[in-house]
Amino acid sequence: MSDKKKRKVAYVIALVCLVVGIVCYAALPDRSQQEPVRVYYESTGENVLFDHQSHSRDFQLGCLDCHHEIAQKENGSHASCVSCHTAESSLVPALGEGGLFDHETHSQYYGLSCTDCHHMYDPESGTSPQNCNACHMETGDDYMPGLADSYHQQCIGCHQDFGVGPTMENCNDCHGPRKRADAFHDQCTGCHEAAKQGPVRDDCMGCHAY
Amino acid sequence: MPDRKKLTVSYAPFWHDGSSISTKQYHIIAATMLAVIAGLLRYGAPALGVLSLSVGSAMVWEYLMNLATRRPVSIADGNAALIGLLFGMLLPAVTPWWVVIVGTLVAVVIGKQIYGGIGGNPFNPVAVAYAILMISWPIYLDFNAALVNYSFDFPAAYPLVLMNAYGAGGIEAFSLTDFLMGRQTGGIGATFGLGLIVGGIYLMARGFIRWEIAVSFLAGIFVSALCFNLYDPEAFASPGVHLLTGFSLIGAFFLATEDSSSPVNFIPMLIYGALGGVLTVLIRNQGAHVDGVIYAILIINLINPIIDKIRPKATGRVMYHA
Amino acid sequence: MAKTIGQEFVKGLWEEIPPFRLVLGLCPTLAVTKSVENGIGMGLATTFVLVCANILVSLLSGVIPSKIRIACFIIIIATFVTVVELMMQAYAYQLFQNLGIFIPLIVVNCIVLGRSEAFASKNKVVPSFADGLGIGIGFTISLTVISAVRESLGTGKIMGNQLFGSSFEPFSFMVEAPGAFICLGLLLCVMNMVSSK
Amino acid sequence: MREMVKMVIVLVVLSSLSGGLLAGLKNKYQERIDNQILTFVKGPAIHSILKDASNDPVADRFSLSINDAEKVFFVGIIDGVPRAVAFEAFGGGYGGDLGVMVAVDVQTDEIINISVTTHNETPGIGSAVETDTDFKNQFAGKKAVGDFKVKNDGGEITAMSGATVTSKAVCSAVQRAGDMYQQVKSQIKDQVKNFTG
Repeated sequence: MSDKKKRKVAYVIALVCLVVGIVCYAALPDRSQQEPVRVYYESTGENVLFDHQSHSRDFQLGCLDCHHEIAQKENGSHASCVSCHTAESSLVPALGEGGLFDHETHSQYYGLSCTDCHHMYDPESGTSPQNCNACHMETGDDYMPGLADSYHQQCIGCHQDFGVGPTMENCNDCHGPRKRADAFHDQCTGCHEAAKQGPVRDDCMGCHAY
Repeated sequence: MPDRKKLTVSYAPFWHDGSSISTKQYHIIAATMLAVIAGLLRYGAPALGVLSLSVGSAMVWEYLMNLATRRPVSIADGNAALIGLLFGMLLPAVTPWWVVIVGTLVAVVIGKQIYGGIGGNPFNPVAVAYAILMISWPIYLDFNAALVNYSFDFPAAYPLVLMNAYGAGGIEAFSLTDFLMGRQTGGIGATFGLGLIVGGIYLMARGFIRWEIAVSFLAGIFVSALCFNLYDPEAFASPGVHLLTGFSLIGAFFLATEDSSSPVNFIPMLIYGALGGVLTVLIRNQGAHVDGVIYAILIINLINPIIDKIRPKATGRVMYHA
Repeated sequence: MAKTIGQEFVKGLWEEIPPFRLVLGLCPTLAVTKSVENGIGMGLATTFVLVCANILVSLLSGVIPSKIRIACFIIIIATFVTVVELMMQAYAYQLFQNLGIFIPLIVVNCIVLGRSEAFASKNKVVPSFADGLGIGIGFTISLTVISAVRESLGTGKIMGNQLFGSSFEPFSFMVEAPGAFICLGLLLCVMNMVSSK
Repeated sequence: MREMVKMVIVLVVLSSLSGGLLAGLKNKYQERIDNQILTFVKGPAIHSILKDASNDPVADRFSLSINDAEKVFFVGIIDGVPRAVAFEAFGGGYGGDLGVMVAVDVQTDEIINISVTTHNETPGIGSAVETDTDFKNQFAGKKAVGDFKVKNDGGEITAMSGATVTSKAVCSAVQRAGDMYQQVKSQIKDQVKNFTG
């Protein structure tokens, strides 16, 4: 290989390295800022490396032992839970590789209901979400109830309180004569079956007598 | 009676065996690959970013310096790439881009080119750059601080910090196999002990690095760490730990053996390496710094010209008072 | 060929500028150039001593016996250095605190003694004055340049003004002692490159 | 022989001229330099313990002779009444004398606060006395004329942890300050009246 050719190869290598380097830096967000697995505290004595995982594993500390004073209801002061725990990612890096935000733990052990975090007044724009279907799709999944479910759980509470619009007592407002049966079949039997009480699907005769 | 065989050479013309500066550099680069790949697998894309930026920017600085000093462009000899690669291997996987670029600037320009380029530098350029950055931005080179976002299946604290703070007890959670297999935090290419050893043995066997330096460096670490350990096993970790943590291996095989800053004669090489190892352990066990390898290498670079005066006696010498 | 007064003055600004060309007076150069303020203060103090010592030495050169000339020079220089020290204490106490021991050490600054010995004792008053002023101003300029480089890179500030954005992380190596050597060396290198063209 | 005589004469003349000049300058500027030292060295300590003073305590001062030594007292005007005096006393610390500025309320004879001016204590251990306000606040509100001892010696001052010697030095300095105050109390009261807000 002649010197010239060698030099050309070197230029190419340098260029490739630079491009790969820039791409790696540009494509990856700066991970060090948000929700670290460990926290590094600088002090005048010895610097301290705080490890989330060993504290939760070896000392059985929950997140709330250090974070969030739920008892004082952060709602007012704190913008909302979602401002930190973004909707794009339910990953909680502090929990380690693949650690997910766990709804069940939060509802069961910390006594939070969904609305403690969700459906909050947004002080930035001064509004609450206007359209239910901006978030709630036709069918729900593990984390987001479907449109109908969410209405039955969520919206109806306020409607009841203010006595305006569709309420529990008045299924007909929404589910017209024909639709009421559909509604019942789709919706109500689910709970009835789970509770093993009242009319269930397997027992058509319980309602639809000859 | 002098050994006459030593003086026997064949008749001219002599043959060139084809080996050159660039061959040597590329072999050394190849020898780092095991450790580099292990680092990339452990730390993923950010580590790739650091390494490629480091290699690329080192070559760019070399090129710019060639232009500025109006000398032939020398990036094809692979030395700049090797400097960049070794420097990148010492850094934590999450290092800001400008730290990498300033580091290679210091390594290539201040460490090497202002002394006239390859072969002229009195200090190892990589060690110079790392030391200067350590003075300027210690927080970015602190492995504990830099790697907070990584989740590992082993304790994530830098072993040398634990040793420094808690003595030998601090690293009870690790075994020597952990260190050997790279199950410890540290520089991108400095943690996988086995890979570094394999690469080092390859280089020594092929004669690309002088085994005397590498072996005596490691022996220096081993013996001095053993002394400390025997004196107080509670406070000072065992020699094996010292050999496999921090920059010990990468320092012994790749930094201390750098050509122009290390001696060429047999006994000086042994002294040079052994002194480096002893200083490393002294700085680690008695000094305020966490790792001593970089400073130890700079110090032995400094004494290199003096100890290299110890050389074989010439067989025929001029008699002044005959 | 005798130089004119103007040439005697100008030579100190480039041709023989300390510490770059006459590599003298390195101790204050390396030690006090952490900030521009200190650099200028040190430079001006040295200039004052240089000028006064040069004038007095050239005036007294006929009187001083050559065997004890160094002792006499030192007495003259030390006197002016003490004057500077007193003045600084009286009028610029904080600068005095910053420069500390380096003010008294102007006495042993090779530049001052060197100019007395090499120039003033062999020349008349006016050229000696021009020489002292030129070299002194040259020294001040050098210290200012070195300290400007070191302070701006090492702290991100010059005379307390933030130079770069707040995201600039100071390259604190430059304000450490080894940074002074490297800075001096690089500036010397740049100067040689410029003048070799 | 003539040369010898000349050498001696030249050196003697030069030295005496130099000495004379410097002595003159020193005399002329002594007061200014003292002022500067007051402003930059003792000033911050005085200001820190006489925070509530409406005047500049460094400017309003008088001196008294105690045991043949001049002692400077700084007067602080609080609530329009010149009622505070600050003065310095020394105690033997770990690394030589340790200076403590003590402010006393002349109406109640109580210590207002203390502050450390000069010390050579071990950095990081004894030197914490500069910043340890909890330690220094123990003296505030106590009668100036009293016993100041650390708890180990049967007193009621809690020593700074790891710095017993330094703590004792502060106590003995305050003790001496109290003794001095006792000695010249009436003179102080007379002098203080001359200062008005």
